[in-house]
Amino acid sequence: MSKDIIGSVVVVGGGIAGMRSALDLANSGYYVYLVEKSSSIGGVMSQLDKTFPTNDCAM
Amino acid sequence: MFSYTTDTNSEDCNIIKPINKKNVKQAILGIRPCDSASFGIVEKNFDTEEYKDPFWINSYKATTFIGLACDNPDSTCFCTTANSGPFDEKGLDILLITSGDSFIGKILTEKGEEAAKIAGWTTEAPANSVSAIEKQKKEAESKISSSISTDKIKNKDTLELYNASFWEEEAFACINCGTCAYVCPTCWCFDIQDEISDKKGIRMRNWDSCMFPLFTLHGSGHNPRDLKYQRVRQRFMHKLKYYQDKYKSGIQCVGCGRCIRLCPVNIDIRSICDIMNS
Amino acid sequence: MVEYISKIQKISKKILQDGKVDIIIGFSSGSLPMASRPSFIKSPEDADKLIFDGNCGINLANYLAGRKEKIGIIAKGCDSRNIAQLIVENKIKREQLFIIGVPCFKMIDKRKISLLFEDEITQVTEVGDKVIVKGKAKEKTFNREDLLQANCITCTHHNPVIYDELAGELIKEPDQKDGYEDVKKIEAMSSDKRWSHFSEMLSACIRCYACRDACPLCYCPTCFVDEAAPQWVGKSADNQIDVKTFHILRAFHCAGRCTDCGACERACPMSIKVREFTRKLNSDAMRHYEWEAGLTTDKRPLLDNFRVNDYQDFIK
Amino acid sequence: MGLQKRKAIYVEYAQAVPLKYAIDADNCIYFQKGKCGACKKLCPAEAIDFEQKEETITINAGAIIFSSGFNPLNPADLDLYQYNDRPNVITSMEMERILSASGPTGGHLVRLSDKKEPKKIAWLQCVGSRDMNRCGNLYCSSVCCMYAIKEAVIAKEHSEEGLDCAIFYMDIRTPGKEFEKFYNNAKEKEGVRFIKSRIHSIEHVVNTDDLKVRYLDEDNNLQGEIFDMIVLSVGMETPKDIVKLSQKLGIELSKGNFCKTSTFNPLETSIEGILVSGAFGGPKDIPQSVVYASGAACAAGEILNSARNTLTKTVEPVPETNVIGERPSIGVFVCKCGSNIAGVVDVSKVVEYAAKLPFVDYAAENIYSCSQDNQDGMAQLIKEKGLNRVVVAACTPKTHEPLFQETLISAGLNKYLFEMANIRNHNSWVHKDSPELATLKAMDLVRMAVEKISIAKPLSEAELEVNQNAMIIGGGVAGISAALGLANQGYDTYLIEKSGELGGEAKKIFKSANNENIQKELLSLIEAAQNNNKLHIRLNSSIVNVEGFVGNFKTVIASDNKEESIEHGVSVIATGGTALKPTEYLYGEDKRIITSLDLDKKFINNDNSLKGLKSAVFIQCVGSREPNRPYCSGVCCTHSITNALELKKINPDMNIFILYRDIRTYGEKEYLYHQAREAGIIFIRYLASDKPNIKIENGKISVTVQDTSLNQYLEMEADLVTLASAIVANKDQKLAKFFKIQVNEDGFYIEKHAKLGPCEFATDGVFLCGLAHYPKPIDESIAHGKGAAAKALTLLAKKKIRTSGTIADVEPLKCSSCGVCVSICPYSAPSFIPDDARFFAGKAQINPVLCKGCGLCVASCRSGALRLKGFDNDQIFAQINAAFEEAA
Repeated sequence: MSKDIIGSVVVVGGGIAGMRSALDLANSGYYVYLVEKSSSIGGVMSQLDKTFPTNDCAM
Repeated sequence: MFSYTTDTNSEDCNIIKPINKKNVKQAILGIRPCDSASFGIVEKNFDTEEYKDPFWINSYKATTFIGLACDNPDSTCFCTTANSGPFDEKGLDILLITSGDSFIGKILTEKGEEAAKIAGWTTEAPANSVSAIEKQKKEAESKISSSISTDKIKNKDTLELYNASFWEEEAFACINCGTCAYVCPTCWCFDIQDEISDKKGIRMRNWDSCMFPLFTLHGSGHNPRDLKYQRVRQRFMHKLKYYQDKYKSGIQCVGCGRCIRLCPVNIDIRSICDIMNS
Repeated sequence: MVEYISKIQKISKKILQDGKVDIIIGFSSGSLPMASRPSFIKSPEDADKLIFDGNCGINLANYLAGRKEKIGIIAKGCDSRNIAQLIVENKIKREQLFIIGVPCFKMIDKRKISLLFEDEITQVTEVGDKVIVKGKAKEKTFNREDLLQANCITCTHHNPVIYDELAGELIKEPDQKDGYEDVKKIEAMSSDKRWSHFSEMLSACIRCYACRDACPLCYCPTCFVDEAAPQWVGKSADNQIDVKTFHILRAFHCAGRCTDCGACERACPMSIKVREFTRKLNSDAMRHYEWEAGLTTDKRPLLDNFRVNDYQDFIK
Repeated sequence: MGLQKRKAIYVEYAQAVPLKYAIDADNCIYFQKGKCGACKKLCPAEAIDFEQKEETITINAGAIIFSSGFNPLNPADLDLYQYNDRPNVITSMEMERILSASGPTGGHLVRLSDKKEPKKIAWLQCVGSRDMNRCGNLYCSSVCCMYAIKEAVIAKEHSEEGLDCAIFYMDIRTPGKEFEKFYNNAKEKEGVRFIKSRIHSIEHVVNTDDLKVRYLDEDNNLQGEIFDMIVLSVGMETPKDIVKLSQKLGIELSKGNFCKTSTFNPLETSIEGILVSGAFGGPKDIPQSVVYASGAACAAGEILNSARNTLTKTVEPVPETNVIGERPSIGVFVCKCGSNIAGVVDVSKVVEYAAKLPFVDYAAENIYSCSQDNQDGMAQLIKEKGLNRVVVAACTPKTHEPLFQETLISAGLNKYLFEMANIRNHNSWVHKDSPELATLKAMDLVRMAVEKISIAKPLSEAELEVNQNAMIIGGGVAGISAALGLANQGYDTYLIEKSGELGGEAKKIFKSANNENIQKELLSLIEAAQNNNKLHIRLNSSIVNVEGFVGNFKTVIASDNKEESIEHGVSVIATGGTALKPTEYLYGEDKRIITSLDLDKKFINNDNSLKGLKSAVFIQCVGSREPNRPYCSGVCCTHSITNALELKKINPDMNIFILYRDIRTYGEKEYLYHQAREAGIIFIRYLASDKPNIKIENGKISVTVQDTSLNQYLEMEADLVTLASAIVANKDQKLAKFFKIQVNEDGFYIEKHAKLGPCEFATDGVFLCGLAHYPKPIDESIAHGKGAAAKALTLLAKKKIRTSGTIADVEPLKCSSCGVCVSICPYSAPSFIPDDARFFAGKAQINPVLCKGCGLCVASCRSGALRLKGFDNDQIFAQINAAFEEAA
């Protein structure tokens, strides 16, 4: 691999998928930019009530 | 002995106060002479020059002891060689002696006299009673088939006895159940314990026994009498040796024989005494 | 019986001589009638002191826990079951033991004799199925059958379950029947009735813990009743709740481990039927899990393992 | 969202991260008219900056992951549903908000027109999905069936007097793990009505706010039913701006405007270095999004491996303050959880009460204790006030304890000096009708927590090295993908396969739903594995024994009568599944009756016998969705349709019947279903209670089935009958025991968390992917394999891990050496101290690394020698005693 590889990743979208990717990357040694267009992360899941089947609060 | 409250709303919260025990006058009727003889021994622990235990003394003083002489001692009785006898009068206020269908009462103290008055025991004894009683006493004493000898123990070296090899073997069968101490009239050891239920607490005295591992357990977790034989040794050394050495008034035993009869594994104070004395 | 004694003495002498064991744990004659005494014998010469009769009800397994030497031990059915239990529970090693098995012809309850014989007993002799009792003034002959220890009557394991040598012929065990009639009677009571029954029974307890001390299962370095921090139960005999707590909790600690050897009841100076608790748990162990304690050294005790198809209806 | 008006200054949602206000320029008077500015004058922190302008920042990065998500379809344009005109027609997202305790109605189920509790609610499925005519979205949004069922069940729970819930559907699509069970439960136990239908129209019932649903039932009769409320189960759409952006970047999109991916590269866009996860790659539910997200992280890592750890920094740990010997100084934080707690409990009263409790030196309330702001504030307070113990009265420690413990660590406090009082789940949620008593109970719970924590001691955690090797068990596509994911990032990876070759079940499949040649693609995947020098393949191998634990496994494998011991830090279970061998429909009695995989084999071998076929029948759900195997195998509908279309390619005149219960071509596989119908393939729905019947007479096979829409029995002749047989797990109890992992009723392994932990096990250091988890197609298996690799990698990357401090501990003086703990522990944590040890020989000891703190040994120790650190007897007793005191 060439030397100019940059050890950072841009993750577009701060929903459950974006957050998960960002966390996994950060935990394995990459610098992550998490880009979200709204004023907070969380996405659609944070607006849900409970999730099946554990009835955990989605928030 | 004491009571207290843990209710934080009370002014007396956590203040220990003696329980006001009204020592109502009471009588023990039919106590055996060996048992009453034991009070003289127990007294040495609760009523001394240096220390007087008010709880024990007050209760003792309020009690009148009306004894019943033994005409048919058991084969395990050895009172005559242990501070007492079937017609022993020590510690009694009245001694009752069976005479046919009635009892003859020998009044021994002022307390006894008062009790007899209250009980309405006013009939005079027959004239020949004194000699009859003496005869009856001789007869009873002659029925005592067991004896112990403790004369040599007194002069033996304490450490030598303590370190003797027989303890482990003699103690083998013991299960540390403490029955011997529970039934012994001369065992005086106790434990002090706080018990709280809801917010009411009492500090009370419980029976305790040197047979229990907990008896000498230190706060550190160390136990100087951790092993069974050490505890068995303590019991017999205390009764037959240490007591003799300390109070110079014989052994701490009245020969009632209960521990022999009730021990579930047949540890017999008579044989231990024999070994110690030999 | 006499044959047992000579056989026990012979085996003991031999294994002591051969150095197979350091000590023999057995019974010697006591100083009173019906008071056979647990003793240990160290030299072959002393093996003659060993006896065996209907007064050897004490469970000798109680003397094994934690011993380090090589031990020969006389074992009745219940003793052997408790030995097996102790091996499983890591208290003694099988290799340490030479078990002299004694098929048990049931033990005598000396309290029963005392109740039936007014005089002070001076001598008791067992002859076949009769027991001759002598007092100072009189003599009486009883049927042995009428004097048995309660647990021996319902016992179904008279033969030792593990042994190295037998001191007598194995005997025929009674047919396995559901012998928990006593338990069923108590189970049939209403809970109020049962509670008052137990309350009355335990009111005599003086908290001497002789039942615990006589029990071969009770080997904890510190019993829960002796624990100071936390103090699980109060110490005085006055508090009946604490008395019940002790008895019921102790029974639970014996669940799936008790062999119904009767040591507890035998030791109780107040004649409390403490076996009523352990019997209930034994009957549950049998009913729900087909389990009897101390029959094998290959399996972990009942409550140590979980099988998916275990009875668990009590979990609500 | 339209349920409530949002002010011009707003917080996105109650628990937003970061919890900062933003200005909505479209609604702000200042931005619109240039006047006002009141906020700027009032803000004490001078945080309002009207001059803030959009900035453009250039970021140089090695890779991009697109997880731009979806928009719920706006049903406003679909006149039929009257969404704009009738307040009681709402979307499913709005329903979520109504059901949510922090939603606009505070969790009370009411309809919007008159705030009355509804008695009847209808859910209309496929609004904006599977609908070419009205909105152009032919694809299936995958998640709507499941969420509608969930909403119906929860709505029933919310309702005080019985609520009638009806779901109007075309096909119920519940192919996810445990989904079918939930559906059956809703239908059979909860009494949710499922009506197979097509919606004709919605009519307003005059003089009421009620609505009449007019629909065509299965027999094509027009029916009508009145409801109080209608919920539109709206589908997913890629946001318009993302579509535009993709086009600008050149990211190829699918027919449905999702990111185009391939079966064997499900995480890659058409542009190298740009990866995709979440719903941008096609409609997905939460666990799938999580799987793809971790998978994408792995794929990015594979690209950037040489630059790993070049830009990251390690956080300096805050030194821990020694509090031993200090007087307890407790801080109590009572959380309002928005209105979740404060709506019931008088929080300020609880705070006032807490402040008076012994050792409490500080008490305060928070709106959301878990928000970043409050976390920072809490850390600050701990330092300022010198607090040495913290109680948070809020929600459940199950989800939030770690968060608060982190806060303690950042303030230099041992994290075990923390206690939570659950005044939400255990209190405000269950006692919402008696607020006064609930407030008292909150006080009780706080007092108990304070008593417990005041005698807590700091606990220490053991640290251990993580062995840097990985082991993957199972060499199917999931296993190979996981192995490559790890090997490509530089870790020595052992791939253990029990058969003689890699590839697993994929070896037997002909074509993917995207018409790709599986065997060709599979071969290159296997070659990539074989050519990777970090990847060590062991064929014909089985696991003999596993010892050890997270970070330090030691596995003995046997291959060709040779045993090998491998040390590894992580394990991935990819043991796969197999096709069920059917026991019905005369399978095995005639070679014309075959399974789907048998048919694939014929395709792969270019079998001539297929050319002469005149009619073919496919029977779906063979062994799936049955009483003894109640789950849906997920792949069979698509598989049969793919194969049916292949047959049509061979002979366009062939009569093909697919006998099904529900067609479950979820996501963009719906296009395939559409294509199949256009190609003249006939779909006949049958009921589980009246399954098709096969006869062979005079050498001819005939299949009889009751067509539910015609309500009559049809008999068809078949030259070939293909049975879509179920996928069954390769249930391996031995492996489960080795790794201390659990298997569910259906034989599939149970993951750590159904939603958020699909790639991991509850046992640390063990990961899960592929069919061993649940039936899934190849693309999902590959993503799952990569996902598991990503999770395993985060553990390997740490190099060292810490164990929990709440573990069992032995007091050797009390131990009676009975061995119950040793035999009872499922994690092998207790053992005996060796006989030759100087102290406490023969007593029990606990290996802190293995101990999970479950407490089994503690409970079973007769001698009372075991205790659970952090749950000591005195702490529990303090709590119990406190419980019986009365709140003043």
